Amino acid sequence: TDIIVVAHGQANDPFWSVVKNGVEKAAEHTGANVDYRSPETFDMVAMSQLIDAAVNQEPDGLVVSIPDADALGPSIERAVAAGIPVISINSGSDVSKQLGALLHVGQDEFDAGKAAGEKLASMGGTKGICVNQEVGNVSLDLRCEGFAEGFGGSSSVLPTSNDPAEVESKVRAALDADEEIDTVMALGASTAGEPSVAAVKAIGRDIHVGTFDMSAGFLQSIVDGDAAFALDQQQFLQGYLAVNFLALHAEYGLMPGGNVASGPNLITAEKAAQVVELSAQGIR
Amino acid sequence: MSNDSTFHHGDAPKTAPIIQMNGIEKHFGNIIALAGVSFDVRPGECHCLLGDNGAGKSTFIKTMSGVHKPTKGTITFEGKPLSFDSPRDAMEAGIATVFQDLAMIPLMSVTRNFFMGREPTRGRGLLKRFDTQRANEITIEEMRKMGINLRGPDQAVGTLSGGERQTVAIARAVFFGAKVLILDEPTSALGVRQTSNVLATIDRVRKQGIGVVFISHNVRHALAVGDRFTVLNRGKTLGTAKRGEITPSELQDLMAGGQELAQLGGSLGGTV
Amino acid sequence: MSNDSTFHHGDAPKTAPIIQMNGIEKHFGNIIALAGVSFDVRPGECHCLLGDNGAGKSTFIKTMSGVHKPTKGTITFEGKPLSFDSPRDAMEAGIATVFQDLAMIPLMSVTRNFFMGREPTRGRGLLKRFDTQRANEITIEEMRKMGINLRGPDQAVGTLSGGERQTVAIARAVFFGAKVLILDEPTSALGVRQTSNVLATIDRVRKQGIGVVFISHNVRHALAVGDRFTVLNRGKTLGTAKRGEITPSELQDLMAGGQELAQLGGSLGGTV
Amino acid sequence: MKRPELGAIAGAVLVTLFFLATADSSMFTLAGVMNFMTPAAQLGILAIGAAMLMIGGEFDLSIGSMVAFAGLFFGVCSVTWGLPLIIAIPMTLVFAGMVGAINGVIVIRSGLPSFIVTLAFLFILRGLSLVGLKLATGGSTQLRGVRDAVEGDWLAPFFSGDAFQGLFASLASSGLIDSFKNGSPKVPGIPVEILWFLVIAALATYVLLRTPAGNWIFAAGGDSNAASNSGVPVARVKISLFVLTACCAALVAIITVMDAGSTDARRGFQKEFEAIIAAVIGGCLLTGGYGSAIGAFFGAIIFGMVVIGLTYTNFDQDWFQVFLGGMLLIAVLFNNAIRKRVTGER
Amino acid sequence: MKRPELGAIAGAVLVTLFFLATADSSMFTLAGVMNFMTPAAQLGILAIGAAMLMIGGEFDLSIGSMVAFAGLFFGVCSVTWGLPLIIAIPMTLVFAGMVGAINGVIVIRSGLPSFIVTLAFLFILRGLSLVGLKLATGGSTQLRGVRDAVEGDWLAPFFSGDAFQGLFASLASSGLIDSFKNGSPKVPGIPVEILWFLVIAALATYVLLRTPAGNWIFAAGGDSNAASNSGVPVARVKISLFVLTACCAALVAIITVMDAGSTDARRGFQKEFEAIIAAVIGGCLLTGGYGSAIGAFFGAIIFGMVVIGLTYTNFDQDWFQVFLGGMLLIAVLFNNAIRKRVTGER
Ligand SMILES: Nc1ncnc2c1ncn2[C@@H]1O[C@H](COP(=O)(O)OP(=O)(O)OP(=O)(O)O)[C@@H](O)[C@H]1O
Ligand SMILES: Nc1ncnc2c1ncn2[C@@H]1O[C@H](COP(=O)(O)OP(=O)(O)OP(=O)(O)O)[C@@H](O)[C@H]1O
Ligand SMILES: [Mg+2]
Ligand SMILES: [Mg+2]
Repeated sequence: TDIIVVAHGQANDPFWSVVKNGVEKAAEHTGANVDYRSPETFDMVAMSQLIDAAVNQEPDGLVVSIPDADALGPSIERAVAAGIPVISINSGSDVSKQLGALLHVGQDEFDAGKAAGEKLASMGGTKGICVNQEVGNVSLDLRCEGFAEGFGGSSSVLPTSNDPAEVESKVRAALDADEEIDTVMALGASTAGEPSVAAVKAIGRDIHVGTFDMSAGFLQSIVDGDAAFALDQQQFLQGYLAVNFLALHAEYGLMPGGNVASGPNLITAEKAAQVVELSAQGIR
Repeated sequence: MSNDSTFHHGDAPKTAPIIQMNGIEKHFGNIIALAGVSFDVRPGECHCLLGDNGAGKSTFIKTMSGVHKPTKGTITFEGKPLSFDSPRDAMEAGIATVFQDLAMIPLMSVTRNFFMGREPTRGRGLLKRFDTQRANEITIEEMRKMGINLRGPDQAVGTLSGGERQTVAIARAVFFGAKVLILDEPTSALGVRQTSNVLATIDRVRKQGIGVVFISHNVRHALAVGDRFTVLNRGKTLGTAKRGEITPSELQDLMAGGQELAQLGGSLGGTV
Repeated sequence: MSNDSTFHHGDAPKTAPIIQMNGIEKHFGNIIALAGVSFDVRPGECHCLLGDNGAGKSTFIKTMSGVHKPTKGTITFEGKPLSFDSPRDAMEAGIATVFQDLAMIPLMSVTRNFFMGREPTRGRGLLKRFDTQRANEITIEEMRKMGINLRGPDQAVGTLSGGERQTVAIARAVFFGAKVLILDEPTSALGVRQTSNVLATIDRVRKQGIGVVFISHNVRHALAVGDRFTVLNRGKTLGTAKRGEITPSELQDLMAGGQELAQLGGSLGGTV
Repeated sequence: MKRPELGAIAGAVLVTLFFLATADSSMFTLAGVMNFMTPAAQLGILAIGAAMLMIGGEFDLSIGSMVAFAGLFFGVCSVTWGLPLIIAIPMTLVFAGMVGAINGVIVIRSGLPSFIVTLAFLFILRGLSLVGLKLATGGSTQLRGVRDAVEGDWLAPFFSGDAFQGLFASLASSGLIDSFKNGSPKVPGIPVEILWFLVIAALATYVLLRTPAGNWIFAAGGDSNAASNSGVPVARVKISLFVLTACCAALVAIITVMDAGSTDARRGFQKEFEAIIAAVIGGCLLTGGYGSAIGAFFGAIIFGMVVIGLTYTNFDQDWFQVFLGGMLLIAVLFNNAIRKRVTGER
Repeated sequence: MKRPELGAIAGAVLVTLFFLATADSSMFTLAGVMNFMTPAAQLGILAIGAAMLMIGGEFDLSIGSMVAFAGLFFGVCSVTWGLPLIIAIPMTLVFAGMVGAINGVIVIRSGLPSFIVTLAFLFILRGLSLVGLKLATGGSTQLRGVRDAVEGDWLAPFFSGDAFQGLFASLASSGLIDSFKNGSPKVPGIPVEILWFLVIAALATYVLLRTPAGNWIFAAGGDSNAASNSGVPVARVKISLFVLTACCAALVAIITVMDAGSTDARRGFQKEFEAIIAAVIGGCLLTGGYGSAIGAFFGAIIFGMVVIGLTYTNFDQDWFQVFLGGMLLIAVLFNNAIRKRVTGER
C-alpha cells in the first residue's frame, strides 16, 4: 500500500520532525510505503500543488494538514473525488468533515492556545508576551490568539526569528523594557522556548515560561523549575495513527468512527522527567 | 610642415558659433579639473583642443556634451543660453560625441552599440519595432567606409580589437552628428589606414557645415585638419591660435606646457 | 626621416634571443586571431610589432605574457621550452607587460595599482606588512620621471585622466621589467612630453640589456626607437626588417596592409 | 555569447531525462505535467520580470513581499470593499506599480545598490501585509472569502481556474485523456497561469530582442554610464523595469489569491530568491546586460520540475534540500558547459 | 572614496540617537548594551567574513547553512565522539574550511557566479545538517548535551560564556555596576563573542589595509581580469576568502552551540542574508573591490541594534518589519549621503 503525507511543516522543523518520525514508525509497523512531503516554507499555494502531485500518483491513502481550508480545499476535494481516502491531521478539525476527510487526528491550535493561556492565568499571570518565531504562519498565529483569549490579561506578540541568540536578546529586551511582564508563552520549544528560559534566568525575575511542543532542553528546564510547562499535543500520534488507520483501511476497510484528539497534554514538572529521553529521540 | 595640406581651406569661417562655452569651471570634490575655460565652435570648422595629460580636455568636452554639469560658467547653444541635463539632451540638440572611453557596451553586438539610444524602427503603433536588418546594413557599411571589414554585425564589441572598437564609436558619432561633432582622441588606437580615414572623414564632415571639436596629442594630426587650436593647461586656456598663425614647434611647445622634452629633438623632426 | 636618430645604436645585437615564439596560433571559438606567428626578442634590442587594427598584435603579446594559452605553437624562454600558466608565471620569469587595456583597477589608489601583485613589505614573519610609505615614495618618483606630477599617491586610478592612467601602467612595467618589457600601444593616450619620456625610457631600458617589444601605430615612434620591425597582417607575419633596411614609407605601406590610404599624401609627409 | 538561453534548454532536457528515469510514471502524464507546470508558471511570471530587471542591471528583492502585499490589497478590494474585478485588478496593478516606481526612484536618485533598497522594501512590505491583514480581518493573519467574492465575475475566468474546460471535458468523455472514476477529466483544463506565463514570456522576448526599449535595457544593464553617455534614458528605463517587476508580482498575487480563495501574511515568502535563481539558471548575468526571457522561462520550468518532481520520486523528504541543491548545481554546471561549447570560449 | 566605513559610523550614531529618544532607558544600561551586542557580534563575525569575500568580488550564500552544518559537526565531535575541544574545534574549522574551498574551487573552475554555486550549497548543507542530526540523535532534529560534554575543558572559556567575570564581580560588589539583589552583577562579564568580534574586525582591517594579501583582495574584486594580468594570484585569493568565510561561520557555530548547549537543524537560518546586509550597510559594494571590515563591524552593530532595539520601544510589534525596513533604508541613505559629502562627489 502507498500512503502519502502532505503537511505544512518542514522536515527540519523540530515539531514536524516528530510527526515524520511517527509516520515512519507506522510505515515500519504496517509495511506500507509512506512518503512525507512538505513545502519549503509555510506556503499554502505550494502545499496545494503538492497535494495535487500526490493525487496524481493515486496512493491508497492521503494524510494532510489543513491550516487554510480555502487554499487547500479544492485540492483535497479533488483527492476525494479521485476516490482516495483522506485523513486530516494537526490543524483543520473544523473543516475536515466538510472537505470529505474520513476523520481528523490532532488538536485545534486555537483551543490549545486557550488551554495554555488559562493555565498561565491560573498561575497568577497578568501580563504576557507570546514569542512567535515565524510571524505570518497561520497555525502559529492561531496559537497566539488562543493564548490571548485564554489568558485574559494583557498580552502582546513578540516577533522573532529562528536564531536562538536573537530570541534570547529580544525576550530580554522585552522583559527589561516592561517590568510588569510576568508570563512568557513560547510557540516552539527549541526555537523560542529554550532561549526564553535563558533570558528569564539571566534577568533574575520570577516569570512563568510556558511553551507549545517539547524539546529535551526545555523539559529539563521544567524539571529544574526554570519553566512552568510544555503543551504537548503528542504529534507523534498524528503521524503514526493517521498512517496506521489508512493502512488498515486499505487492507481491511476499517476506520474509527470519529475524530481522535491527540492533545492537549500539559507536561509539568511531575511528568517532564519521564519524557526527556523520548523527546531527545524525536518521539515526543 | 608644409602649408599645402589637402585639408586646409583657408581661414576659419566667420559665421556665428554654434556652441559657445564661457568661463567653465568644474570641481570634483576638492579637485579642480577646470578653472575657467572659454571655447566656441563655428559651423564648418575643425577646432582642435590640445593640452598635456590631465589638462582637463576630456572633462571640458564632457561638460559640452551633457555628461557633467559645470560648477560655474555658461553655455550658449545657437545663441540661446542652455544647460544640458543629460547626454540625451545634448544629442537631441545635435551634438554627437566620441568619448575617450568610447561609451560602448562590451557584451552587446556592434549593431546594437552603434544604434544605442537612437534605434531605427519599422512599423508603427504597438508594432513599432527595432529594424534590425536595416541597422545591420548601415553598421557594416559605415564601418567599411572607415576601413574596417567586420566579421559580422552581431559580433560582441567586447571581442573587437582596441582599434576596431574605437572605429565603431567614431562611425556612430559621424553617422548621427548633426551640428557639432566632438572627438576625444579618436585616433589614439587606430592603425595608419584607419587614421587617415578618420582625418578624411573629419574633413568631409566639416565641409558639410558641421562644427568639429578634435582632441589629439598628435601635433601632425591636429595640424592636418585643424582650423583653430586652443591649448589647455592645468584647467585653464593658454590661448587660441588660427591655422597659419602658429608653427608646429610652437604648438608642440604649448602642448607640452612649456616644459622641456626629453632628448628627442633630432629623431622626430620636431613633432612627436 | 634622418638616420642620425639619438636612439639608434647600430645593428640589433647578435646575442641569443631571450624569448622565442614559433608558429603561434590562437583561436577564439571559430575566430582565428593568430594563424602562425613567429617572433623573438634579444637582450638590448627594441623589437617593434606593427600592424593594422585587428591584425592580432594584442592577442600575440598576450600569449607571450601568459594571459592566453596558444592553441598551437611553442615558446622558448632563455633556451628552454616553456609554457606560462598565468601572467604571474610570466612575470616571475621576468616579463613585464603594459596591456592595451592597462590592467588597472579604477577603484584602487595609484600606489596600490602600481604595486599590485608585487607589494614591497616591511618586517617579517607574521608582522610582514605592505610598506605603504616606501610604495608611495616610489610611485610618486617613478611617475615624476615620466613627466606626471601626481596630486597624491592615494588618488583612485579611476579619477585619473586617460594619459595619466597609461603612464602609471608604463611606469609600473618599467619599474618591474626584468628581462623583457612588452608595451602594447603605450603612447596612444599620451601627451607630447609624456610620449617623449616614454620613448627615452625605452631607450634607457634597452641599454641596460632588457629586450623591449613595442607595439605602435605611429610609424615615427616606431622608427625612433626600433631595432627590428615585424609586421602582422590578419594573424600572419608579413616579415621582419632590420633598422635601416626599410624606409618609413615602405613600413607605412606594410602596416596599412598594402591598401591605399585616403588622400593624405601631401599633408602628413608620408607618415601618419 | 549570443544565446543565453541555450544552456537552460539543455538543462531542462537533462532534468527531464533524470525524472523520466527516477520518478513515478504519473509525473509525465497530462495531469502530472500540469501539476509541475502550475508552480513553474507562477514562479516563471516573477522570474521573467526579475530577469528583465537583472538584464537592466538591477535587482528587486521585494517581489516576494510584493506578492503578499498586492494579494492583501487585492483581497481587500474584492472582499472588504466588494469591488468588481474590472476595477479591483487594475487598481492592484497600479498600486503595485507605484510601489515599484518608488523603489526605482530611490535607487536612481540615491545611487544606492538596488539590492539594499529593495531589501528594505522586502521588510517594509512584508510588515505592512501583516498589519494590513490584521486591520482588514480584525486580528487574523489570514483573509478568506475571495473565492466567493469573485464568483460569477465575468473577468474571473481570465485570472483563475482552468481554461478550455469544455474542450478537456469532451476529450475526457471521448477517452482521449484520463478521467476519474466519476467521469470528470483528471485534468479539467489548462491552469490560466500557464497561459499567462506563455504570453508574458513571448512578450518579454519580443520587447528585449525586437524593440528599441529592449536595446536600452541591455545597454542600461551592460554599463549604465556608457549607455547614458550614448543617449539612453537610463533612469527612465530602470524605473519602468521596477514597475514592470512589481506588476508581475501583483499578477501572480491576483492569480494565486483567486485560486486559493484566501491570502495570508506569508504568501510569496522567498519567491524573490527563487525568481533570481530561475533567471540565473536561465543564463542571466548577475552583473546585468546579459540574459534572456526565454532563458528565465526554462529556468522557472527547471526549478518547478525539480521542486515538484522530487515528490514523485522515492527520496526521503529529509534529503529533499540536498537533492534540490545538487540538481541546481548540476543543472547550472551543465547549462554553462553547453553554452560555452556552443558559443565558443568567452 | 577612500573611507567606505565613514557612512556606517554616521549611521550607527543616527540609530543610537533614535533609540536614545524612543527606547526604554534600560536599552543603554550596561546590561542592555551587552544584550544587543551579543547577537550583533555573532552576526558581525559572519559579516566581516562576508565583507572580505564581497570585497574580493564573490558572495557566499551558504554561510547560514554552514552555521548549522558546522554546529552539527562540532556537536558530534564533542558529544558523540567525546573529543576534547583542542581537537574538536580545529577539526570543525578545518572541515568547514574544506567545504568553503569546494565552493571556491567550483566557482573558479566553472566561471559560474558564486551566487548560484553557493546557493546550491545553501540547500545542500542545510539538508545535510538535518540528515546528520537525525543520524546522530536517532531521530531528533536537536542535538543536546554539548554543555555537559565541554564542561571543564580548559579551552571552553575562550569560546563560551562571559569573560572577565572576576572583574565584573568586584565591580559589582564595589557598586560600580548594577547588581541583583543577591549581590551578583547584572552583567556577569563580557560575552566572549564580543571579544572575538573585536579581534576579528581588527585583524581583518589589518589584513585589508596593511598587507599584500589585502591589496590582492581589493584587486581581485575590483577587476579580476586586470588583477590576474598584473600578477595577482586571483584564484588563490578567492579560494582563500571562501575558506575564511566558512571558518567565520564555523566559529559562530562553535560559539553559539557551546552557549546554547545544543544545536538544531535551523541554526543560522537566513544569516547569509543578514551578513550581506550588514556588509552593505557598512559600505561594501556588491560589485566587489570596495569596502572595509570596520564598515561591516558597524553595519552589524546597526543591524543588531535595530533588531533588538525595537523591542525596547513602545511600537506595536506587528510593525516590527516595517520599522526594520524603514530604519535600514534611512540608515543606508544617511550613510550614503555622509560618505558622498565627506569624500567628494564620486
Ligand atoms: N571624476 C573625477 N574625480 C576626480 N578627479 C577627476 C575626475 N575626472 C577627472 N579628474 C581629474 O581632472 C583632471 C583632468 O582630467 P581630464 O580627463 O579632463 O584630462 P585630459 O586633458 O582629458 O587628459 P588626457 O589627455 O590624459 O586624456 C585630471 O587630473 C584628473 O585626475
Ligand atoms: N576574446 C576574443 N574573442 C573573439 N575574438 C577576439 C577576442 N579577442 C580578440 N579577438 C579578435 O581577434 C582579432 C585580433 O585582435 P587583437 O586585439 O589582437 O588586434 P590588434 O592587432 O591588437 O588590433 P589593435 O591595433 O586595434 O589593438 C580581432 O579581429 C578581434 O575581433
Ligand atoms: Mg582625456
Ligand atoms: Mg591591440
